[in-house]
Amino acid sequence: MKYSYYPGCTLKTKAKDLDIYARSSAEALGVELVEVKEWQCCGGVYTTAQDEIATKLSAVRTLMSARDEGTDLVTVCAACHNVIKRVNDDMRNNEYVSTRANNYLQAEAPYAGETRVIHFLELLRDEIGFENIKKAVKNPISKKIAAYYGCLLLRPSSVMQMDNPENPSILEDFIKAIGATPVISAYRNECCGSYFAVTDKSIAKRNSSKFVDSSEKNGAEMILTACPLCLYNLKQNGGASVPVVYFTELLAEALGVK
Amino acid sequence: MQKIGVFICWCGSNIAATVDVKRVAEAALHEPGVVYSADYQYMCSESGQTLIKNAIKEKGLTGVVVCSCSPRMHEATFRKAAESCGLNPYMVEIANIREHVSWIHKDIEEATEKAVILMRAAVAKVNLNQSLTAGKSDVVKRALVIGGGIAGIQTAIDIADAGYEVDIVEKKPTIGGKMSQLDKTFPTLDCAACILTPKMVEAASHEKIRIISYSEVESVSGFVGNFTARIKKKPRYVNEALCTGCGICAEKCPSRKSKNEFNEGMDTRGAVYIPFAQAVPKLAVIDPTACIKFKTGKCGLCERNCTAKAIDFNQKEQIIEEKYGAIVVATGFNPIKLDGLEEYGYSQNADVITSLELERLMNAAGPTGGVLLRPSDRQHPHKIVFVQCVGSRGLRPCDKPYCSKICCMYTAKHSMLIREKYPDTEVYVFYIDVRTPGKNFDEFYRRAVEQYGVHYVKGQVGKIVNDGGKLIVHGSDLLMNEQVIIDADLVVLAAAIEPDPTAKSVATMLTASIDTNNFFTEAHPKLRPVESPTAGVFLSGVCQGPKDIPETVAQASAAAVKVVGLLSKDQLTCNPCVAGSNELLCNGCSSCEKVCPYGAISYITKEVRRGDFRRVAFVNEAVCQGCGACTVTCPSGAMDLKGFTNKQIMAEVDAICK
Amino acid sequence: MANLNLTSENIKRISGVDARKCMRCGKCTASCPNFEDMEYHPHQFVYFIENGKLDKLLESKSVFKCLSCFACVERCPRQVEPAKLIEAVRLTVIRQQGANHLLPDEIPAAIDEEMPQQALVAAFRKFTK
Amino acid sequence: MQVENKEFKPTIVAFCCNWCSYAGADLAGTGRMQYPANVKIIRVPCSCRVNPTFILRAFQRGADGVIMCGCHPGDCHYTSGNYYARRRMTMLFDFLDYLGIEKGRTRVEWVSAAEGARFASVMNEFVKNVTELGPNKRITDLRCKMEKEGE
Repeated sequence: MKYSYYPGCTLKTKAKDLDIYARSSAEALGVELVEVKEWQCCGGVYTTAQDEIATKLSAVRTLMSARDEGTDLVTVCAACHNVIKRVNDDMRNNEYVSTRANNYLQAEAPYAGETRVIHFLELLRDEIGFENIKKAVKNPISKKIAAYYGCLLLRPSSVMQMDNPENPSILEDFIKAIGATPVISAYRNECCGSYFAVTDKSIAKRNSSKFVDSSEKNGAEMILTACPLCLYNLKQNGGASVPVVYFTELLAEALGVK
Repeated sequence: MQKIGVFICWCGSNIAATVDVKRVAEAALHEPGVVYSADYQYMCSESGQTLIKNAIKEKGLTGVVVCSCSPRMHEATFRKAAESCGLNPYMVEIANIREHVSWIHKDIEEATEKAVILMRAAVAKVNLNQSLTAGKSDVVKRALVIGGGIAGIQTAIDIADAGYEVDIVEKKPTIGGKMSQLDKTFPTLDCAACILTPKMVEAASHEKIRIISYSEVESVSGFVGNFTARIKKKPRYVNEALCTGCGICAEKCPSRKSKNEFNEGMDTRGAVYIPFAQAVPKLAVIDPTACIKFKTGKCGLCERNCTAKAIDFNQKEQIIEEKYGAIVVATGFNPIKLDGLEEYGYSQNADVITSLELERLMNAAGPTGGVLLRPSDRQHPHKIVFVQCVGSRGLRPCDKPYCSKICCMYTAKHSMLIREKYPDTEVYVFYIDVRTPGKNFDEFYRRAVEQYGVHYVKGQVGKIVNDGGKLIVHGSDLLMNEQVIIDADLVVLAAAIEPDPTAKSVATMLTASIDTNNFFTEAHPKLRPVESPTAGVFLSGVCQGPKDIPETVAQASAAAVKVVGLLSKDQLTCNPCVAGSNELLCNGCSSCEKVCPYGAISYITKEVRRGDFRRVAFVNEAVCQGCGACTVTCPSGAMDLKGFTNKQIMAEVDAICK
Repeated sequence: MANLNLTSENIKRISGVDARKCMRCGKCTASCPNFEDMEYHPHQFVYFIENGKLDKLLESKSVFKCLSCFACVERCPRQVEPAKLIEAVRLTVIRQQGANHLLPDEIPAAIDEEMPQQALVAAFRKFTK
Repeated sequence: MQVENKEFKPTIVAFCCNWCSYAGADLAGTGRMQYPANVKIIRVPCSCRVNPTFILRAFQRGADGVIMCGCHPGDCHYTSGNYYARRRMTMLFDFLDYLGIEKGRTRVEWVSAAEGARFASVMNEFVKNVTELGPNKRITDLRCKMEKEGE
């Protein structure tokens, strides 16, 4: 199995763990991740404004590279995934945006949303299968783990189509696959406070701590996430006393490639 | 040559404001065959019709064109008028200059020009019209009611009381429908069972009513007055003639894991069971998916304990074929599935329930014996939140775009009953609008607020989370302009209602139409609300749109009257616009027979000329519905459709393109 | 702020959302995780925009309080999608000369060693032109 | 002779089945939904009553576009008439295209009795398309044309 792989900027600096362990786990599971050539920042956040084209172009370039390689595009950072998947949806369904983006890029073959974008979690669930991961686990993680989805993985569900936006199960199923016990906490799909970590820490504190408190009350020994900013907020602003880790790190540990 | 009169209606100002009616009348006189034209304010009125009748008599008209509203509106009126003074009704044609001209165009010049062309096309057609005589067909004096809820029961009783036989086909093992699951009914708070079960018994004991329970209509053929239905009777594995409904089998059954449908899955029942104490017919039924005997071949405890020897594991599906003159659809509704509305956490929390589940929790025959205990820990809830419009009035794929109509009232009922019985309970109702149009309805809702102190909060709930066993309800209070957070013990969702899933297949079977929400469409939204557009098919209850019990019963009786009106006739006048074959042209190729959806065409050997016997198509005019499929298929042009002949349509085309 | 071209039509064009579909249920406000920090709440945003009363929104810091978490978009039964409307208003404001809400000078004090640059990229995208 | 710069107004014949699309057209009227006056509706019991020769006749007599409307698949009042109609029209329109009557001049649409707005929008769009294609010249009987111009 071969996929184009888009790490994103944060995974090259502050969130190296998310990237490294995604690669090593993929290798252990027989999946080849080929990093997209000369990728650029995804744009960080997706803008819903109809008249913002420029901020969507870098995502389109990434999508085009994957199309030219003839492979599906795998992302692992929840933020990048949200941006790229939504831009892809625009290129598919929003004529206004796609015409302008294509005019601007002047590519040989205009891009019309041909690439399939999947998150690393979807790769694990739909392409490899949690059952097969269970079989490949060498060191079962016998812990009680609370999964934090945040908003970017799930919403808007009409575009992301990863899971039920209000009752998701993909991370819990993942937790079960690596031999751990999922703890379901309140506010697992509510916002962590996001970029307010920069401008207004009190907002980030209030939002993150709701989930952290609920998880710790429910006996979680660890918190799992797929987003570097969520991880930061839960740790720094949510005051988590239990470890907050990327899901890829735990996967690598379970597969014995950490 | 025809002598045609053209009559232009003003329809008050509906037509006359945009169409220069005088000019149309004047233009008509230049058309071939037209000998008279007139315009009048309201052609459909008594005096307008008299104008037409006088003209027919005085000018000796052989054809009439009325330029007015849609033929779907008044074609019958004008044809009747013509008939009353001796003109064949099928010599009358309508040019639709209201719906197709004056109401959609603003420019008088343009509209008048179009009206003239439509008039011209109608005149061209009438020039080729021929007198038609409708045939007759016999009426089978029996009715079929599909669905045995309160709607179906009421319709059946009313038809039966008028002296006609009725079959009720119910897919569940018992009749009674949703109403049998309700505890009390608004606005009078009578107990649902107390008013419903006597009706169920009345239906069962009525000599003209036959209840075919645990059965589904598989197919329907025929037409108004003469339908044939195939009814599939599912095996109960219990001999209906022998079973006494004593319930020993249900008591002895060792399988206890099946969800009890009657209690909305909040308790369990055996694999052999009687749906509820007042079930009609009161017979046991075996659920083969749960029965140990069916699964393993061993057990048979029920069989051994049945003193009536009614258990029959070898029972097979049965097909009943019956003829009916009329069919009533009363397929009812269900609350929607809440998978797409998980912000309310229905599947994640045992204590988030639907209103129908609450009905069972409050009912003396329910899983808690009528004591309000929440499902998770069987504790008495002290703070209850009701959420309105769950899935109603929304545009997302998980939502229904319509108002479910009954929720405001049953929620007022629930909150009132809870406050009455458990005054220590705080009740909050999140609402967007409170809709209480109905006799004594608003007074009822106000009582909940004023007398019972129910907290009505104007705003919707956005999210319900379970934080360590407490349900945290995040709602908004729009009047306070605040977000309110309530830690509730129990949350009750007023789930939208939708037509029963069988509605779609029933509609297809009956060629009755349904709307985008799968509600049956009525023949006219105001004037024919209980008839479907398909002749002989009538609508009763929620299958046509959301309704409460009083409305359902009223509509059920209205449908019954329509059925009785139909069944009281010995014969029906057929549509004379049917196909007919020109025997001289027909070569007996059988093409037409293959496309006929009604099997109206057969072949006879006929002497078409002296000594020349040939196989030619023969149309059964009582069966032909006049679709015209055969006319286009016929390679030799022998088949034509009366009232819509090739020549007539060609003439219309020519007139329009001229 | 008269030159803002902040008409309801303009907001509709930028957001692609029709505020008139709102049935005033308040589910957006009920869902908003940042309700407490807002002077005007999501349902008021929608109502103001629907009625063309936009000046109040401009004077309020509420436009910069949306987390873009899309809870209101996901849950809105009428597909009014308040977050998209708020984004359109915010963009209209920051597209003016000198109206950036976040200045580079403020950054050093706001960040720490652990903060992922994703936070900065996102904040700049949301708060500056 | 016609005035040269007179705006081209195509003649359009619409065949509507009695049960769905004719009722849909009525609903468009009841809802006061505007569509161009060029569209003239002929009522037929079912879309399957529309003989291809009617359409040929219309083009021959100078129609610039012909649209046929019926019930949605599965909703035919006569169970299956619209399926016959669909197959016949597919064949016919291909044939007409071959003759030079562009696909844009012919159309089949399913319009239910509840879709007044859709009826109006379909007609608006169809008239616009046919207007863009200009007058139909291919199989028009020239005598008809001359008669028309001579008026």
